[in-house]
Amino acid sequence: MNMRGYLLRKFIQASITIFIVVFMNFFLFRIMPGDPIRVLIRNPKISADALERVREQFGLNESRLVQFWIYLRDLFSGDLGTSFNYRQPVWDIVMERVPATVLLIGTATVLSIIIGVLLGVIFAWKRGTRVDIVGLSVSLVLYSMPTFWVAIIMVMIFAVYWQIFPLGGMGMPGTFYASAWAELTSQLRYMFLPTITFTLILIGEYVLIMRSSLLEVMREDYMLTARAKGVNNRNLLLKHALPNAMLPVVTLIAINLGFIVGGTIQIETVFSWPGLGRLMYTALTNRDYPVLQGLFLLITIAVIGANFCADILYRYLDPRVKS
Amino acid sequence: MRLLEVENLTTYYKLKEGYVRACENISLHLERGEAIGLVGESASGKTTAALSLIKLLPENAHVMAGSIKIEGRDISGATEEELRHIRWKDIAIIFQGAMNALNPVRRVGAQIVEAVRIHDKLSEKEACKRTAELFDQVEIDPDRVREYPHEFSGGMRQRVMIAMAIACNPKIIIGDEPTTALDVMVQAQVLQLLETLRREREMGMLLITHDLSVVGETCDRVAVMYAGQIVENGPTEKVFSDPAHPYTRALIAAFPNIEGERFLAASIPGNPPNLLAPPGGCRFHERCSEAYGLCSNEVPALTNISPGHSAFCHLLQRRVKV
Amino acid sequence: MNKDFNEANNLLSVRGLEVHFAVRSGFFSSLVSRKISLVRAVDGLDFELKKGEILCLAGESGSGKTTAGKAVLRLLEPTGGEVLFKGEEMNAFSKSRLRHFRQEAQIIFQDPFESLNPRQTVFSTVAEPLEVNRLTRDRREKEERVAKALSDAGLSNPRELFMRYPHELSGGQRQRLAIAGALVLHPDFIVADEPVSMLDLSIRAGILKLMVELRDNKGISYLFITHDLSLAWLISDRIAIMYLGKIVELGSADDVIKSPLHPYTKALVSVIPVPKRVSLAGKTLLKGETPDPVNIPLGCRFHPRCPEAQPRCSEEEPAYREITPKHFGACHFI
Amino acid sequence: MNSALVKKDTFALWKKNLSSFWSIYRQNSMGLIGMVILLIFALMAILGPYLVDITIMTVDGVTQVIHPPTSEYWLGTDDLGKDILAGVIVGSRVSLMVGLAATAISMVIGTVVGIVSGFYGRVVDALLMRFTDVFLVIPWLPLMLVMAALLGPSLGNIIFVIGITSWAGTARIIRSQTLSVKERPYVERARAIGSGDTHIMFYHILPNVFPLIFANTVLVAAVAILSETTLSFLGMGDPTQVTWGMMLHFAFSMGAVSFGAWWWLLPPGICVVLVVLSFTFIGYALDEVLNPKLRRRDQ
Amino acid sequence: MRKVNKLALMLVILLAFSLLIAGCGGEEAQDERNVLRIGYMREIESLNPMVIWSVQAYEVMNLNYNYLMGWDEDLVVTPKLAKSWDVDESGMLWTFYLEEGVTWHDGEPFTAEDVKFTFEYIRDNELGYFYDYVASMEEIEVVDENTVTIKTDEPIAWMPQILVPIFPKHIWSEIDPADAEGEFTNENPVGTGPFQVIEHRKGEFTRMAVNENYFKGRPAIDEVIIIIYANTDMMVEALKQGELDVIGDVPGAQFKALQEVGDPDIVALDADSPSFTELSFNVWEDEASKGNPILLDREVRIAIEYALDRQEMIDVALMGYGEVGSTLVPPLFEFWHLDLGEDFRAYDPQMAVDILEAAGYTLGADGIRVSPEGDPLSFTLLIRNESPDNQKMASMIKDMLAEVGIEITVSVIDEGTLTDRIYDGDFDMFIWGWYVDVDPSSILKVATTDEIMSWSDCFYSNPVYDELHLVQQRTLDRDQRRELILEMQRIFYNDSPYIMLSYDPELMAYRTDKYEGWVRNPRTGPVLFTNIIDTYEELRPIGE
Repeated sequence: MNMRGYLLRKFIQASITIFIVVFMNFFLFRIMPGDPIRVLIRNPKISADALERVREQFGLNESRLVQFWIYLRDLFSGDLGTSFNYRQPVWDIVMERVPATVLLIGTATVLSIIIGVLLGVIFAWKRGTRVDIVGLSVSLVLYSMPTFWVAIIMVMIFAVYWQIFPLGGMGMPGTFYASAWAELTSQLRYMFLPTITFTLILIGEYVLIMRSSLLEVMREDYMLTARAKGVNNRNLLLKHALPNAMLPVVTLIAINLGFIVGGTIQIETVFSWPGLGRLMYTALTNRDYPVLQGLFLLITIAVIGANFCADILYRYLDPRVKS
Repeated sequence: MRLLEVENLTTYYKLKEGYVRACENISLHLERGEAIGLVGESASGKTTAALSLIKLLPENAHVMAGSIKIEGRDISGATEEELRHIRWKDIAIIFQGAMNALNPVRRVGAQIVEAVRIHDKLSEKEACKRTAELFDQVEIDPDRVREYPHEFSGGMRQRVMIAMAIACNPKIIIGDEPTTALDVMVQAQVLQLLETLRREREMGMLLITHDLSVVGETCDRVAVMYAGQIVENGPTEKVFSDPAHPYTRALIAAFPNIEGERFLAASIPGNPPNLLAPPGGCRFHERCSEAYGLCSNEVPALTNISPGHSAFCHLLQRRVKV
Repeated sequence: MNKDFNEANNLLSVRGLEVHFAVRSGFFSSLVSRKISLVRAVDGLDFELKKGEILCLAGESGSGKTTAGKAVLRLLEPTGGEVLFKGEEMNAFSKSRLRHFRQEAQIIFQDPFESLNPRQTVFSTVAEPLEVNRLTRDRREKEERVAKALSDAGLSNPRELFMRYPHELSGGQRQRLAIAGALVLHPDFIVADEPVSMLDLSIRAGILKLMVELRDNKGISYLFITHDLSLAWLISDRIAIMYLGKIVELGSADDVIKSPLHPYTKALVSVIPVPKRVSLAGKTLLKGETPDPVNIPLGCRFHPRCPEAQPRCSEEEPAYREITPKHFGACHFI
Repeated sequence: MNSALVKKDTFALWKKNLSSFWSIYRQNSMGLIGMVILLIFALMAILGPYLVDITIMTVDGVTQVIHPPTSEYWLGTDDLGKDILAGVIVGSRVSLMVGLAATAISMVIGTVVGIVSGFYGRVVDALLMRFTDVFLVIPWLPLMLVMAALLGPSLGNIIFVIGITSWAGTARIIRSQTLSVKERPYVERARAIGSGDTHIMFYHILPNVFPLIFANTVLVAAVAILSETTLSFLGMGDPTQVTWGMMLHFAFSMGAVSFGAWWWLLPPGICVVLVVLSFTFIGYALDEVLNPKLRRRDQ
Repeated sequence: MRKVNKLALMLVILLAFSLLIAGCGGEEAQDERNVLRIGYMREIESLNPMVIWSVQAYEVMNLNYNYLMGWDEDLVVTPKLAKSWDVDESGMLWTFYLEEGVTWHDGEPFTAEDVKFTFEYIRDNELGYFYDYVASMEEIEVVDENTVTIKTDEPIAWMPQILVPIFPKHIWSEIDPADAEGEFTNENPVGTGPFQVIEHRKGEFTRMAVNENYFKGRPAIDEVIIIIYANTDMMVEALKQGELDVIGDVPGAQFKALQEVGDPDIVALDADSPSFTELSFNVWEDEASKGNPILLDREVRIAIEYALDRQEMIDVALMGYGEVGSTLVPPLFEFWHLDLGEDFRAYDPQMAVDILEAAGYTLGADGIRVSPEGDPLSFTLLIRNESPDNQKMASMIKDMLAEVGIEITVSVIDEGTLTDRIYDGDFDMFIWGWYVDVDPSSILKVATTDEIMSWSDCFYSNPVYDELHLVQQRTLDRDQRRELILEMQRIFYNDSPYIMLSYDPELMAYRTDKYEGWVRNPRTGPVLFTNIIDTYEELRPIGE
């Protein structure tokens, strides 16, 4: 199949997935117990007129099918609804939080992939040795730890006991910095604990996948061919083993995004990091359904988009997929 | 000076249960331009023997003994780095399943260029030129160097493997079941190509196969392996026409021959022995219809039947004595 | 067409059998791309199988021989043509008739490592056909029949094998087990799909002998599928050579091997391996490989590779006809 | 031999299978460690009520609130003066129960979807897989949080939510295995002897994908327990139940960190890590035992 | 080996880098300004006063805008934007004399027109919570630039206290009333208050800069920042480490820790708050009620009160902070609060048993009492998922009532569901709380018959109580009114539709090493987060 057909197919698949998610997203929120109006209006003393006005404002007076249609129509025009809590468009609220989360996720993901892949390669290369056994065990332990718990322990050690890093947040609001450098180091100090925690959480899986993937690849016949050709160890690894062994890692990175989003909720909650995860958490505690709905949809679309990109990347990396 | 001389090569695999005696006391020699076939059924140790030559064995394999000389130079004690230079430059290998033997994510041309540039100090451009020439020699369109392995058919892939194998003008080529998965027609094509190239370049070839006919078509001499040991070794014609070892005889008899009679030969009873604990004496004695007392007690010694034709069998001793 | 054969004597008559399928593609990609490529795996097959006969379908990979074998057993739905089993039109088989047909006709596969469920014991492998077809409820009878089938397949001490797993058996034993699994239903027709090609030479003969014995003793007919012409010659009564979904030559084993008519057969025969020192020079080597059955050449489908091809070959498809008595071929120039 | 003997032999066979499995499994030290840890926790869960005085779980006055470990309370007390050790032991029951029940739901859905999808292929497959994709790409924690928030905090809901959101991976794996098993000649053989679809799925496909299901179950169990902990921590748990996640939730929201109450934060967390780790270890070991491809080549 | 060494090297570099970052902590410039940093747990949902409801959002509004009046520490009304006021004989015409020379943050002068506009805008559009305060204003007239008269439709007891901030006419008149209660964000609020919001990041922080021209004199503080924390631990730690100056909303456990650690620079303030937590029964005598009818029996409710050791509950669930509750008006409002004295039903389980026995509720075989009709005393207690404290209380209530033979099933649901069930009359009992206005009128109103299906959540109905409520609303004399209000509390307590579990504390903590002048108002109340902003005005850096 040619590239265009492939892209089209993947695109259609992604679109169908998104549609199912939109559908689920709509109806899931309609099965919630309690009248959303009650949540919306904290003041139970409200005139019938005003109640009706709000109902209309949020389109809750229509039948479900009509509501779904309106929902779809609004979605296409980029309208994700109005927050119950902030009384502002969900889109604006969400977009305000995107940079903080992207910064955190981006740094942690890149760090964990680089370190994880590197360690995975080393452990695979040294399989059976003490380095490998210790490394593997540590990776499995990291992989088994609840994210929030690690975060709490990190705070306890580094921010409460030793006090060498700030407790949380993205910086102390209203602080004047002597120089740009001071501002940068201050920013880095605030970023350090959440990023490192997140990296630690993510790293385990990359190590495990990379290690087992590489071990499998090293058993392949073409590795024997390469050795028979007299390729030295470095090139054996870099040119022959890695391009093949990276393939599952690429898939994992995309699939993992969903997991990473779950991680941000926990990390941001513990570290008071003002990103999407914390927004989701507060929206949950506030029962701010439009925000939850919007966030959930946007995050899911982002993950689906990332998977779509991974598919394309995969196709680029693995020529076999083309046929 | 012989191109290749192998003496008493012994390789075991280490398992939790003990050693698998995969290949024991293999002695072979190869002259320039000569082709020798190493024939044996599955798990007879033939591939282990071949891979032992350039130490491309799995980690749990151990070469226990033996010497390997290429043009008189002993390489059995060579370091990994020294071996790296011997590989492909002196001894190249064509593997069995060409699909898996080529790296699926790299272009075939690049894989050949790589081999060339490791051993011959050539520029990228020169190496590419050489690759194109090689493709021409193995009768593939040189434009296809930019394709990936999966875009080739089985026969074509095997040709690519051959092109790669001869890229550095090796002195010896080891063919490990190079035609096994191929159709008869393609097999014949590939064998013919190999034959032509070998003669042109005067390479020595060690052809490993389970298929007697392949040996008949390409090899000057043949060594028959059974249960990790060579049981018979001699010129192809002699071995085929006058097999000395009962195993060789049974094997040849079992081969359907359209030039012979339409008749189903008896199969060899029993199964090959477990190499973790091979039977004492002659390893074939349990399945041998001619075995007698001595066979189960004593390892048969090498008996020369005629110049260059020898076998390990007590019966021969008796025959010679008689 | 074949007046010599009495229909009633034929266990199986195949006329114009066709198996075409669209290139495997997902449901969604079929929505996207309109181009459907058709694989004409079997493209008009005619042959008969007499009772107690061994007929060999021989050919290279891609010739459609395995597909033909499965289509005959209705493991694949044919897209055209008709198959008569014991004179009955199989397309008209009712569900219950088809179920009964499953007992009459069996298949043995190439790879005894793959064709046996690794998690089934010997007993349950052989007993399964009885259970599936509800042939016997009685445990004792079932055991009897299983044991009988195993010993018929040449496995001694069958009861001791009952609780073994396939991986505990040797290659030859496994293939015998597979045969026992077929025999237990007392079939009179077996499709043997490359039954020995995965086995070592030293074991093959035993299996082949068993099959011939079963023919001799129980009157089982075989459709024997193989790529190995020497094997075909050794075991079968008649041989059909297939190329790209069609039979190009059919005749008695000796006729086909010793005096081939079709250029393709000639080439194949010339490369049949023999256990002696031979020169490759004397062989007729065809150029290239069998083309993809998606793009079957026009005219004679063999013409692009045929050493004797004439202009006519690329235009007109040769008829399949009787050339010498009971020896059929499809070529303009024979 | 009579039929009773075959029956007896079947038992012997089971024993043989089990012991051959065990003889391979035993060599895997990781798997052994995992199994030992899990056994300890299972014992703890079963014997919990006999080991500790559960009444300690009821409120115990103000004097010993958030108290570091003492000889009486080995792991100290929480903000209600409850004994943390008792909490950890009692919590093991619910945590394990939730994990296992959710895993059971997940495995049943995953297996059925995987086998049906792989076996029937075509439109059925395409539709089921699209659905599976949705559950595979949807960020699971947000989905679980949203569902838990909508359904309300109860143990049943938590189990349901975890089960319903975690089957997709299993379905994928089972499907691909089914696809490969389906193409094996023995399935074709089964057809040739006249077996129907259901028979083939139950007798040929299921037993051959079972090892994978088994190994996967263990890994899903690990995820399920982690999920329970996380959901509870984020306040979606059933506050009337004692689980490790709820303990951590209360610890965190009641200020254990600023208290420096490590005895309150560490034990439940370590228990979670150990149980999850034991499942992961066992899963890893099973994968190696049941998936011969990973075993080192003999020759 | 080489690879491992490389790895070790990398780790060392990484470690060095992190230490470098860690060490750079002191680089921040010494801030010359006086910044007051406040830590809080709950978000400021909006800057638009028309849609806000939370105490923290009110705090921001109160700093940004002013009311006409304020209160002193005894909750006596004091002047603010209105420097004085008077009322005519009828008690329905009020005249407010405004401060002169007051300007808005944007420099525009503040006049009587703004006051008139604000009240009318809210009255005519029924906006927000403010509507209640202006609903009864019939006519508002501007006498001159600094004088405004308000005519009400009846005498209103709480009148000088109009809890409505004054908005600038020149800005709000441009705003569509529909937007005012909708998506208007009020990003740069212009008011007359001592501070003005300059940066608002939802869920993160709100920065406010001092109003240099504040009419009551420029506060000593240059900037106020309210920082929102996602968890209490972090907030408490930040206070301890000096990053914050004051925190509110501190959970009991942490508060206790702050108290016990005894940092000399930190004051942990256990203040009274105007709120209480109650156990509310379904006493709706209507067929539509889905509650357990046994609870309509006052004896049962009273027995339950005797059976509950509320001190124990407070000790455990609230870490001992809080006070056992009694009447609807918390003691924070000393003047209005009724002290029950001997009449208070203190913990006495034996008394509970006696009452139940006397009323014919005998012990069943399974330890649960049975009503004369044969129904078990088995009730469902609904708890909000949002409140862990309530959950703890619930489990204690369950245990305590089990002692006297009453079975409780605790069911945790979320607020939305609870609200729905209340309005459906589908409950036996639940725990929730109220926040009480400075004037007791509104909390007393909750229990009137008119409020069933509106504010009322126990569906209490007593004509005597209803009548008293109407009378007190019109009684302008403070002492007279007090008598009426005390009587209302007594009646309500006697009928016991609520069991007041606790008067909740407001737990805060502040540092004393940077600023002084923390003002508690009311006298026993907290320093921040009341409607009174004295602290911000009084606070000054130590040594200045």
